[in-house]
Amino acid sequence: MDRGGSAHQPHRILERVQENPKTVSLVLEGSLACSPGQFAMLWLPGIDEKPFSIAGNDPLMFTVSRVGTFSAALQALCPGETLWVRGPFGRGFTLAPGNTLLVGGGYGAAPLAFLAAALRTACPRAKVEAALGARTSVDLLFVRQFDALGVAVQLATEDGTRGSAGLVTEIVASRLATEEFSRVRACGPEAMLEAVAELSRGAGVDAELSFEAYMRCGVGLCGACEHRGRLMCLDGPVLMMAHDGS
Amino acid sequence: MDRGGSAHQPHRILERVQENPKTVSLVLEGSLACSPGQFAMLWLPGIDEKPFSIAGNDPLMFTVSRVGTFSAALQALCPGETLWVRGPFGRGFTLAPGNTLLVGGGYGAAPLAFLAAALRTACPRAKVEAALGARTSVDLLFVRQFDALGVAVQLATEDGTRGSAGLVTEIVASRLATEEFSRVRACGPEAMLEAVAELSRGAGVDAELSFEAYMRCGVGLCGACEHRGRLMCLDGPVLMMAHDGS
Amino acid sequence: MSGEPLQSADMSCRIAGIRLPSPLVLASGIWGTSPGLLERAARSGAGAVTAKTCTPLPRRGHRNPTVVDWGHGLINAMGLPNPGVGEELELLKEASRRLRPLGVALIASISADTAQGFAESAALVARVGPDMIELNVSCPNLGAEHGEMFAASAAAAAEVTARVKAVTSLPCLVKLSPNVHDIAEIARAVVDAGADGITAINTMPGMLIDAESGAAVLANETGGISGPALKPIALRCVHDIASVVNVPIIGTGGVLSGVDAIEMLSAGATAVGVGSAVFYRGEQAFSLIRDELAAWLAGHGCRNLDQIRGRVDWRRQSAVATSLPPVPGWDRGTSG
Amino acid sequence: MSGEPLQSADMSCRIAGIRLPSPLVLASGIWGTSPGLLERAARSGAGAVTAKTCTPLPRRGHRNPTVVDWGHGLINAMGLPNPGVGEELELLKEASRRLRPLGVALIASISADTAQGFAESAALVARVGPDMIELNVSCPNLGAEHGEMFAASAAAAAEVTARVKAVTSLPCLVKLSPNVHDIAEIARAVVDAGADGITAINTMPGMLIDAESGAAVLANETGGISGPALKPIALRCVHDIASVVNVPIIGTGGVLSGVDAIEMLSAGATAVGVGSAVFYRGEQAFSLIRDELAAWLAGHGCRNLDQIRGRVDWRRQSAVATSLPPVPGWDRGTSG
Ligand SMILES: Cc1cc2nc3c(=O)[nH]c(=O)nc-3n(C[C@H](O)[C@H](O)[C@H](O)COP(=O)(O)OP(=O)(O)OC[C@H]3O[C@@H](n4cnc5c(N)ncnc54)[C@H](O)[C@@H]3O)c2cc1C
Ligand SMILES: Cc1cc2nc3c(=O)[nH]c(=O)nc-3n(C[C@H](O)[C@H](O)[C@H](O)COP(=O)(O)OP(=O)(O)OC[C@H]3O[C@@H](n4cnc5c(N)ncnc54)[C@H](O)[C@@H]3O)c2cc1C
Ligand SMILES: Cc1cc2nc3c(=O)[nH]c(=O)nc-3n(C[C@H](O)[C@H](O)[C@H](O)COP(=O)(O)O)c2cc1C
Ligand SMILES: Cc1cc2nc3c(=O)[nH]c(=O)nc-3n(C[C@H](O)[C@H](O)[C@H](O)COP(=O)(O)O)c2cc1C
Ligand code: FES
Ligand code: FES
Repeated sequence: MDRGGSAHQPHRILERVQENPKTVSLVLEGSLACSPGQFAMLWLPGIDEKPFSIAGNDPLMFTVSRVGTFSAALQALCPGETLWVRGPFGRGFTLAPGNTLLVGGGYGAAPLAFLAAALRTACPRAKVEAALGARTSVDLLFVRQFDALGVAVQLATEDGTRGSAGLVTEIVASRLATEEFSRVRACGPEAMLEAVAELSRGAGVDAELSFEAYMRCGVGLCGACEHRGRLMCLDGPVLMMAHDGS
Repeated sequence: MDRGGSAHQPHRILERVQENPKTVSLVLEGSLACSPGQFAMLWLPGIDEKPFSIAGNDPLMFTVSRVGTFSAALQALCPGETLWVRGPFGRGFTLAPGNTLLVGGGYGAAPLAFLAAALRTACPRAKVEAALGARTSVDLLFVRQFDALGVAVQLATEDGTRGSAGLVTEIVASRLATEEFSRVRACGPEAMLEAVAELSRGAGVDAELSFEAYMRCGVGLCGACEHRGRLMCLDGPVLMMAHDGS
Repeated sequence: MSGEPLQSADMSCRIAGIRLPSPLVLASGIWGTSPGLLERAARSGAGAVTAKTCTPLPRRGHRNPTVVDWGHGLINAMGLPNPGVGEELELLKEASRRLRPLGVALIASISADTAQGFAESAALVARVGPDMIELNVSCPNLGAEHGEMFAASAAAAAEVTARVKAVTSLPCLVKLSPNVHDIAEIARAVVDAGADGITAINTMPGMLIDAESGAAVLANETGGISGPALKPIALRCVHDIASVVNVPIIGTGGVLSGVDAIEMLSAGATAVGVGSAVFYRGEQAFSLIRDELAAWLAGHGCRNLDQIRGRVDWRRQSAVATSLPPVPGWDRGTSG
Repeated sequence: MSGEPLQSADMSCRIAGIRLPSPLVLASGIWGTSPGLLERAARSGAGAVTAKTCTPLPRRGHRNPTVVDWGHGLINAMGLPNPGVGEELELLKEASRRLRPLGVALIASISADTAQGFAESAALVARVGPDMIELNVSCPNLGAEHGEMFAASAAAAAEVTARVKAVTSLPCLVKLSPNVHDIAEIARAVVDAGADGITAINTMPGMLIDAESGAAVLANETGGISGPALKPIALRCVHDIASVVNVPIIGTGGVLSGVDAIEMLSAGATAVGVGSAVFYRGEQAFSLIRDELAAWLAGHGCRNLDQIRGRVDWRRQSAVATSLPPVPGWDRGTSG
């Protein structure tokens, strides 16, 4: 019953990796017991505190895309500086055997790379493939990481600068049509998730989708993150499609 | 750093053993991780809370001699009723190899029987002997228990009704004179402890003596139990004679 | 303790004539932001659910961090984010519709910066069907011009109560703060002014500091302590209040388990508020606590909650007979 | 954090002109019942030690149970057992003799049920050589005719302070209770009345109930909460007080580690009271906390405690330059 305190822990930044022009990964000193798909609240004293997917847990890593004030402040951190982490929170992806298609859009690729690594250990015989989408070539993330894990990657860019031209969901449709996959795991913009949900339902595969929401407490109390009746910080951020049809 | 709560735990009384006309042992449901010589605070809601040596820890057992109000209330408890226990507290006896003489007066025999059993397990090759004293034959306690553990027992009663006539300290003097013992462990009235300390010093053996004191908090804060500069609930109740000469 | 549940106890209780099928009450500010979440608490074991406090105008609340678990409790400074009483009416209407078939009571919670503001909100809220209205005169996060001032003064708290009672016939609960010298005095004043019950307690003001940065952890610097650390303060407040007033108390603060609920009832509460437990025990908090409570009552041969309520005081006046199975030891007095 | 102590920091501080070699102060009521125990705390790392509060006449205190660890803190209702001010003089005389060679300050603690009683005890105590006198106007265990009433009223607390200051030139600390609506107001009143420092805080009133028996656990029913659960309340009180007065504060409540001490100093304390830590960390509590504090300071390149004191407020007025190594992140403002 005693969870111990989950108050902010300071972590020194070991490495700052510029993944692409608007995305930076921060590799931190220390680790965090958690599962892929869970998130943590990142705090910069005097600035703000917001949720970020855990992109790796040993060492702890987060991947931040520049959107507004807070993501910019995070990206401005340098090795040796400190980032405060509260978590992990929420429900992550299930690690289940069976061939799995990972579908990532934008920085959604980060938790999926973490998931791919975890699946490699937990279910070594499962075939794991990734389909990643972005607007343009430079926006694609973690392609090398998936390669290094032996995960075949199919790419889609809206402007056709890399991989197939168009949306990642087109890849998903064709991969699911092969009937090789029994599971889909997706993280990315809401529109992409909706499309993936639809395709998974059609193909009758088990899908888990990671959603974003506006978060305050991060621990299931305040109600700020409610999304279609679910608290995304408690019931999510990963929702099982099979059960709720979203 | 987190000790967890040591607040009173209710224990159902399994057995009430009349050890002699003024002494009762209460055998409780449940166990308590502790070492011989440590004590617990026993509470009866609405009556009082006082310290008692732990006479056995699995099942938990206390041996109570009737002195005044509270000990009488404890003795009036019946199997099925509840006793509240807070603890364990204090420093118990060291479990060290080497031939050991146990010296008990009155209900001091109770923690020594617990110690004898623990020594049997921890230091199976050590010779353990017990010298027990009381005013008269019926007051002697736990003789059978020592026997059952294979611990040779020498008895002394002031009126000579059992064992040698006189004080237990006379037995101690003669046993120490054999130079067979390197350790003495004693529990009983203060006068007895003083005499045992003196004899042990003379014989140059390591002695640990369990003292009583008036206790309030039981956890080393309030100062009520101070005895020659030591807090008997924190530094004691078992004091090493070698270091402090008491 | 180890006895098998021979007969299950009646867990219902009554507050101001309203029947609660279970004594567990969802505390305001937890899950109270939508009809769906209120229904969820109701379905998982709450006997009444309290909506998030609403104010006359919408409030965005404070910046993050707003809630932190510091190891022995939570601390929060949400700053009363809410859509304002206007939108709240829709929420209450829908919640009321969903809860009615479940037999679970709905408590609206209102706050304002004047007694008149309380009365206006109460009048609006009363029309959309809640079973009770809770007057949150004790939110510690709003600065001196607001909130806290009412719960800190017997006269101010009484005025709020009287103004609200004048505009509605719905039962009114007044939610008190532990951050006063004598909570019993405030309780007496609001009951004299017409309060039908007391909710005690709101959070206790505190502060966390991050050693590394030297910063206050909450964006608002100070916040309100809830959870385990609050329990002994809440038990003391409930006991103090129960000693001076005769209205039902929703004992709230640090109740995480069935045993905690027994303690709160023993202190004199009629029902038991549950908030932070949702963090400590997860979404099943209500069903877990309800089942533990039921098992405890059955294991101790209790048929209903009246056999538990206020036990601390029965014991003191130990001549008073109780229908509880005698507790070994304590009734022996000092004669031995 | 992981840096090796390059240079050890100066851990001394000053309260009302008295130098403390370490900021750790043994809190009243813990180990303060004999010269030997006071010396023990001094030798193990305290920079000042406070004797147990004494009253004009001897008191036996309450029946047991008097102290209980409830999992997130302690609760106690000792009832101020003490031998009375007459015998206390001997204790203080001997303690003063033993502490002088160690350079550790001795704080006498007194309580009484009238302002005049405080003044009489202060006059007696002042003759036997303590470095300071602490006025315990906040003990919560004595019923309404005594103690608590002073700390609950700005006027009463100020009167006690003024009466004592009139009879002695020794520095006077006033020990405040968290169980008031506005502790800063009380602090301002006693400082206006001449207090040379504030000790904050005493314990927070609470109650434990034993579910099994339905009895209050403490023989006195209610008691004072100390230890971990008290820390955020203490930090908030110290910060509130530091915002309105300019005298040193002995920040007391839930300090168990060097990091806790850093937090208390950051809130605005000049020195740090240590009480329940003796339970949580054993007899080496003082040396452990002192060494952790020293390591933290050295690891963060701090040369003295001034670099830590009140950091929370420096941060708020973030234009103020500090000599601390810049804390990464927070000084970026919102332009990022
Ligand atoms: C569970 C969860 C996991 C998350 N994981 C990550 C993660 O791994 N990496 C990551 O970078 N972020 C992640 N986020 C988002 C992150 O929490 C912030 O919301 C994000 O960094 C934006 O914050 P900001 O202060 O920089 O921008 P804001 O100040 O919030 O936004 C600035 C402006 O950008 C606009 N804006 C905000 N969001 C978007 C958007 N998505 N698209 C277009 N415009 C937008 C706003 O309208 C606003 O005007 C996650 C969120 C959740 C709930
Ligand atoms: C560490 C420790 C361990 C202890 N272990 C045990 C134990 O295992 N078993 C056990 O029975 N007790 C033990 N005691 C003693 C126990 O705590 C009580 O003090 C004892 O039971 C007497 O309490 P009472 O309320 O019955 O008598 P009280 O009401 O305290 O005493 C009644 C009367 O008896 C007199 N009296 C008190 N003590 C004695 C005495 N020793 N000899 C003669 N007269 C006395 C008093 O003067 C008083 O007038 C231990 C005490 C300590 C400190
Ligand atoms: C995140 C959070 C938000 C809260 N919001 C409100 C609120 O809006 N109105 C209110 O009266 N109490 C509010 N409270 C106080 C709770 O209703 C409750 O009184 C307090 O948390 C103590 O109970 P607990 O220990 O069970 O959480 C809030 C508490 C928390 C933790
Ligand atoms: C057992 C005990 C006895 C106490 N006795 C006194 C006392 O006599 N006078 C006093 O001013 N404070 C007394 N206090 C309060 C402490 O001095 C201190 O203010 C409080 O415990 C908070 O600090 P802590 O959390 O470090 O213990 C006592 C506290 C405890 C735990
Ligand atoms: S952020 Fe999800 S409930 Fe508060
Ligand atoms: S009983 Fe030993 S210090 Fe309190």
